[in-house]
Amino acid sequence: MEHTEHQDHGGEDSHAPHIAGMSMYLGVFGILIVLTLLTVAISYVHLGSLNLGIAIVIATMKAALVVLFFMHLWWDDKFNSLILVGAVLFGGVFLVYTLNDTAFRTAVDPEKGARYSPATGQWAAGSGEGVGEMVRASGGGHGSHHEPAASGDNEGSEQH
Amino acid sequence: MTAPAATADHAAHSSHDDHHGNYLTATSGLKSWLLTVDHKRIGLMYLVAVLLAFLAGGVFALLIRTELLFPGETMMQAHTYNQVFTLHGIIMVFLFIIPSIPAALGNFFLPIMLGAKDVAFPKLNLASFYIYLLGAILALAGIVVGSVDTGWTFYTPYSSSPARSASVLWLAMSVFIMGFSSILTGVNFIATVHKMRAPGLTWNRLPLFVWGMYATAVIQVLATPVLAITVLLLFMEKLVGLGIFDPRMGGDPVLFQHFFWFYSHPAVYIMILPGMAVVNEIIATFSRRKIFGYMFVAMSSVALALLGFLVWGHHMFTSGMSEFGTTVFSALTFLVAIPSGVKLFNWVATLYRGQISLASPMLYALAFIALFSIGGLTGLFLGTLSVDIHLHDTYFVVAHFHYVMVGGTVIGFLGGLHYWWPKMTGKLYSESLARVSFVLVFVGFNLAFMPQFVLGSRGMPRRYYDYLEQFHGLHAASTVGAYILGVGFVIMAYMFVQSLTKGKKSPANPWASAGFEWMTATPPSLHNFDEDPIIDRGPYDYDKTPELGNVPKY
Amino acid sequence: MTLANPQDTAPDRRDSTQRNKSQGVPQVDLRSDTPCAQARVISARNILVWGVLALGAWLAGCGRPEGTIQMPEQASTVAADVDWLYYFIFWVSVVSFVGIVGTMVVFVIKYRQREGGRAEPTGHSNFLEIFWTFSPLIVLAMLFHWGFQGYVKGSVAPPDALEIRVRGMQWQWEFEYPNGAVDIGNLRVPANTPVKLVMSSQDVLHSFFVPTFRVKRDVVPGMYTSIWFNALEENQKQMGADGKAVACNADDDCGPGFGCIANQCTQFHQVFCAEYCGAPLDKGGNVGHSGMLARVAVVSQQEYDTFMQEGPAMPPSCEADENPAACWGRQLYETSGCPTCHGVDGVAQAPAPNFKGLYGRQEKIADGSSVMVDENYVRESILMPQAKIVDGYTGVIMPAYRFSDRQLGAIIGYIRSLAPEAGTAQDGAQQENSAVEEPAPEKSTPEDSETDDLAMEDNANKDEVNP
Amino acid sequence: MSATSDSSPIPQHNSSQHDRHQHDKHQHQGSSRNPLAHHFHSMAQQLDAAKIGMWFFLAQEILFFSGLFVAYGIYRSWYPEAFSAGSHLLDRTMGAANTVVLLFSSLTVALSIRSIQLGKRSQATTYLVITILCACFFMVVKYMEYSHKFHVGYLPGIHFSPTEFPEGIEAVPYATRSFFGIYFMMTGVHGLHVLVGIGLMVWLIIKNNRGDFTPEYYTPVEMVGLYWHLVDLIWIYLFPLLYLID
Repeated sequence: MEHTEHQDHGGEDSHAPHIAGMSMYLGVFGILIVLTLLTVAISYVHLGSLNLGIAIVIATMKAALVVLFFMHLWWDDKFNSLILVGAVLFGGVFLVYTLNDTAFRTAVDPEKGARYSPATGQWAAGSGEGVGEMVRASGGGHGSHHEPAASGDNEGSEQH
Repeated sequence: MTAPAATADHAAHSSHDDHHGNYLTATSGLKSWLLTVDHKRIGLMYLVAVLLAFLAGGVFALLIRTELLFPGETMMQAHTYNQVFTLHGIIMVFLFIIPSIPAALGNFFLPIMLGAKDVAFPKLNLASFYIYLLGAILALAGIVVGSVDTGWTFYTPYSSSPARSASVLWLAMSVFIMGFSSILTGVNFIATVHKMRAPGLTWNRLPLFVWGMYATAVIQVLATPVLAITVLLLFMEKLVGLGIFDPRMGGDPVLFQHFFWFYSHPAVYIMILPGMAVVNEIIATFSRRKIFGYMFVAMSSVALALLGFLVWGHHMFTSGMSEFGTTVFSALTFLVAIPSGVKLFNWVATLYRGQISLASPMLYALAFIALFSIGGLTGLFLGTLSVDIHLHDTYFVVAHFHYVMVGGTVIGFLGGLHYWWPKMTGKLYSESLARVSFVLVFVGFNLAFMPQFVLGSRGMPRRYYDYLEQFHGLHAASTVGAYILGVGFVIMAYMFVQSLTKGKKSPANPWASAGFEWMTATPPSLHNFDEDPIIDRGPYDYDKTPELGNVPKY
Repeated sequence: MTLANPQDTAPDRRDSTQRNKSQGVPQVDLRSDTPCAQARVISARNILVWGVLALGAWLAGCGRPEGTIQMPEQASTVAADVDWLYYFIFWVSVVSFVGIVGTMVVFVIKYRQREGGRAEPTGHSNFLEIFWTFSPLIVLAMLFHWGFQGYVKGSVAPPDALEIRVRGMQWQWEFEYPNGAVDIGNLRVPANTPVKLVMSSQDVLHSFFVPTFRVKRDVVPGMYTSIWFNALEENQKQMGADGKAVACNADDDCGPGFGCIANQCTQFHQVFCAEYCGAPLDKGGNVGHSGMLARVAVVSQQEYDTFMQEGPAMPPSCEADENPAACWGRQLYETSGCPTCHGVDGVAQAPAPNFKGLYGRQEKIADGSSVMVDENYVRESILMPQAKIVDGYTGVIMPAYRFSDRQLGAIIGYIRSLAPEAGTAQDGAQQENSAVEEPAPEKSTPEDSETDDLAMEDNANKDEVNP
Repeated sequence: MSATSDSSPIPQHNSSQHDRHQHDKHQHQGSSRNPLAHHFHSMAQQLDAAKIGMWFFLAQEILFFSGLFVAYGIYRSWYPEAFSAGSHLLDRTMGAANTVVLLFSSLTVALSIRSIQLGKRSQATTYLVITILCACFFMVVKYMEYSHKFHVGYLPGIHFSPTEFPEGIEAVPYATRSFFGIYFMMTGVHGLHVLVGIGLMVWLIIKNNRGDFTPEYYTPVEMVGLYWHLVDLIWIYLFPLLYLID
């Protein structure tokens, strides 16, 4: 943002702080509640992969409402909005470029949760004990923490 | 910057500066130092802490090189060697190189260059220093408690396997806390640059040092939190068996590498950008010219900061990442090479038809250009996919990042230290000793790391405690170089101490520089300026300040 | 070797694979002319067009199989191209470095500060800025293209490649051949055939790196990664006076540049671990990450086929021994890392049971039952160590080993030889179960039919596994 | 750093998280009567500096949580069935109640800033008290959810040993432990931020009663308000992503 030659104090003076009316706040709050109920309702309707998309869109709308009106970004210095959008963008870059790797990696079994060799059907070494099987409720008493024995050959053979 | 006329409305402020003398003598006593909120004192305290960390890291470096003098067990066992190279990495990266220029020199000179009295949040600045100290103490505790031998990258599952001692928990906590010191410095600098510029100091008149600090601050604020979450996840993985990086629990170790390098590649730009920032100031002063292509150099700093977030995958080309992900990262990595090239070309163009004085700071700036170009060009080898498959995790990589970090940032830091030493301490240092130590540092550094390129391309892997006979000659040369480098630093330390004790008093502008920071007294008063400055020229306008003439001889 | 029978479980996984988006890299059909070949054609035909650069790169990189100052020997098909590209970047870097630093030095000398001298005000030229922003882009684009081309060629294995499974574990490499034979530390591959290594790690990250083949790939626990190479020519063997290859035992020293692989002194390609994986406590010398070395011996196709037929042969030095099985077993015991935990001197060491006098003894198992240490118990404890752990040793984690049946027979013979009195008392018992399994034959020569059948059976069911 | 035992359901975070928030807002200088720091020229410059500092601090928080959202995204792309099974093990009504409560607390904190700008200090204090009550309600609901999960063994990683499932589910995939690893990290770290928010608001009420805030100087209140809205913002995304996977 270019400044005129003799801009006083370098930073621009923000005009008198903006004080919003009570009705604005209550209105925004009402919309937020409606959107929350909407997203919960939609979650019961099975739409396949679309559900995730809709949930994120509604959450983003709610987030936008909070950011613009409760956090006054609407009347605030545009640079602060740039900071927020920049941060979200960098988070998005982190997700997308990591997905670039993880989505195209060698075969992983979606249900069983580990990687197997297509040729031999054998679990890769280092996979967990009991990988691939479903976990049943043990029906035990108070939250027993019996740990599934991590398969023997997965600990470092040397104790150090 | 013309001598500011004492305007009426500022009278209220000037009466505030009743302290006579400079910031060193304004108040005295330990409490005045430990509880100071003056950015200059905090800068000095950081400088002392950072130099101590550099000493410790350097000692560990010499231990590594001594062990590698001969194949087989020379003076320590494998596990001890692994601890030593891990500590060398952690101390040099987190305790020295990241806070060195931004926190020490940046804290001191950013407000002065902006014409401000202090950084935007002085108490936050002091908090950042104490958080840094807390992190450093926790790191030392981690060293004392147990043997962290995971490398500074903490790759899982080695770092999270139960066999590793508890010191990884200590180190994780210390890195988590030191990250906040970096974040707070970043937040401080950004707010200062945006809101505390002197009247008339528009964005295209900012000194390039400030542009460098601004770009570094943006990376510090946006990248360090990802390190915090990575280290927190590692902490919980180890403490309660979270299973997020543990392959036995459906986790994925390569995901840890993504998390780690998403921070650590921008972190290497946190390291190099300040080095470049200092070089701008030195080259402008000692060639008596404005930096060629000012806005291009400034924008390439910002471009490096932003592009730095897109390329972390080139640390993981052989890590089992999918071929598609690898290709995308390789393509983007080449984009990052361009801003560095633009800076180098512009610096060399600045020397054209200047009045170049070869005082010791300028020697460091010129050495920076030479060594950083080697560091940058060897990055091309590592960015090209098929060649990186052969070179990754070998000594070629070790040589590459030492050329960029030591040849770049440390040489830049030393140049800045020499350049601003009179301004900080009011004392001159002995020019002859400075040149002797420069030659030793330059020769020692090249002898230490040039052989490692060939070691790496011939297939010598990294972090090897013991190596085959065929690599012996090159390792021996590298060890000799490391010792020469060590001697160079010892002489430099002696020179600075001698300057403090017996150095001559420095004139107000020893290098006759047109930089804004030289417009106040040397050393500066407590509130930097007696009257608020009005800026009416660019940062290196030697055309508008003919009275400065050339750099005086020392 | 408890290999999950692929028939019944594979189908559901296979169709789930189709659902899983894609399998690794897009198939790229690469024109035959690699950068190396192109450089030869260009520099031969129109040397002026490419000038000294291409010639320099071609000279330094392509046609130098024995390697250059900066690069080790070129022993695989991709090595020449990698070297060519390395030297191309090297020469580009040298030219750029000389350009930048040379200009800097010239300016520093030419425009040294003189008395009363005035620096010229800095001009500005957008053309220059645009030039040195976009001209590097061209070179960089070429580097990326060649780099990508070489990378895809280097990481997508040809479909007919011979598949060998590699398992990295803390500080040793284990190779498993298609015929089930397992070798620790030595890999034998046929010359001039593409070999695909399918790798995973048992504990922490490692990285399989063969400098002379220019291949490297991390070995990740819980995941398969793969590399492939095509070794150009056989490794020479050390010829004895009688014109036959010098025989050697497991780790004899065959002199510089030679190693004892499959009981023959031969040259080899060094394998390093390139991903840091720690080190044992309080041990010096060649241990841990820096000691995780392996050797690749490139052998003729004929020798490889015989090896495939009968699995690892008994070392020649043991044939003359009065109990060849025990002699071979002792060598396997020494080279597979057993001595670090199991002693043979009768002293009850902490980590694991001592073998002296163990055979034929009644051992109490951790879960209270007791078992007679016989043929089957030893076999089961090697293949599935956690099955029946002797009381008092539950805390110890022993890695699961995979040996071919002949090797298992030899190890069992060795352990039996450590309990001479048990051997005699148990003679009776030994006779019955010998019908079940032929213990190490008196004279194990390749033609020994019975053990071969075993090996043959193993190969048989292995072969369907990877069609 | 105490391990997550049954008694303390929320993994305790070290205190640096808390005192960091003390410092990150602009500390006004000297006695409360002269709120303008010596190195600022005007109140507006001081507030703007604080705002820009705070927004970069919020950017840092967003990237801190982005690490968790990336882990969520990666593991959900690998183990979709495990995530949907895990989500069915959570209690949606508690999650929805928490969402409504946090939204309401976001409203009341915004109103507290507004009433200080209008000079009504006591009204501001009541709004802050309501916000703190909402936050405590949120933490109580969180405590109940966590103790239930500890009770029935829905724990991350190696500790995943479910003792019973809600009706209609008889088995869950092996990777459900990854879902709970991410669930506990996300909601745990978010819970810590809520605790820090409560601490900050108590600090605000104390200063407000001391009369530090005037219509000209209300920077700390605005900063804590921005921080609290961010905590609410994170939960707005956490709720559908964790609780509403069909």
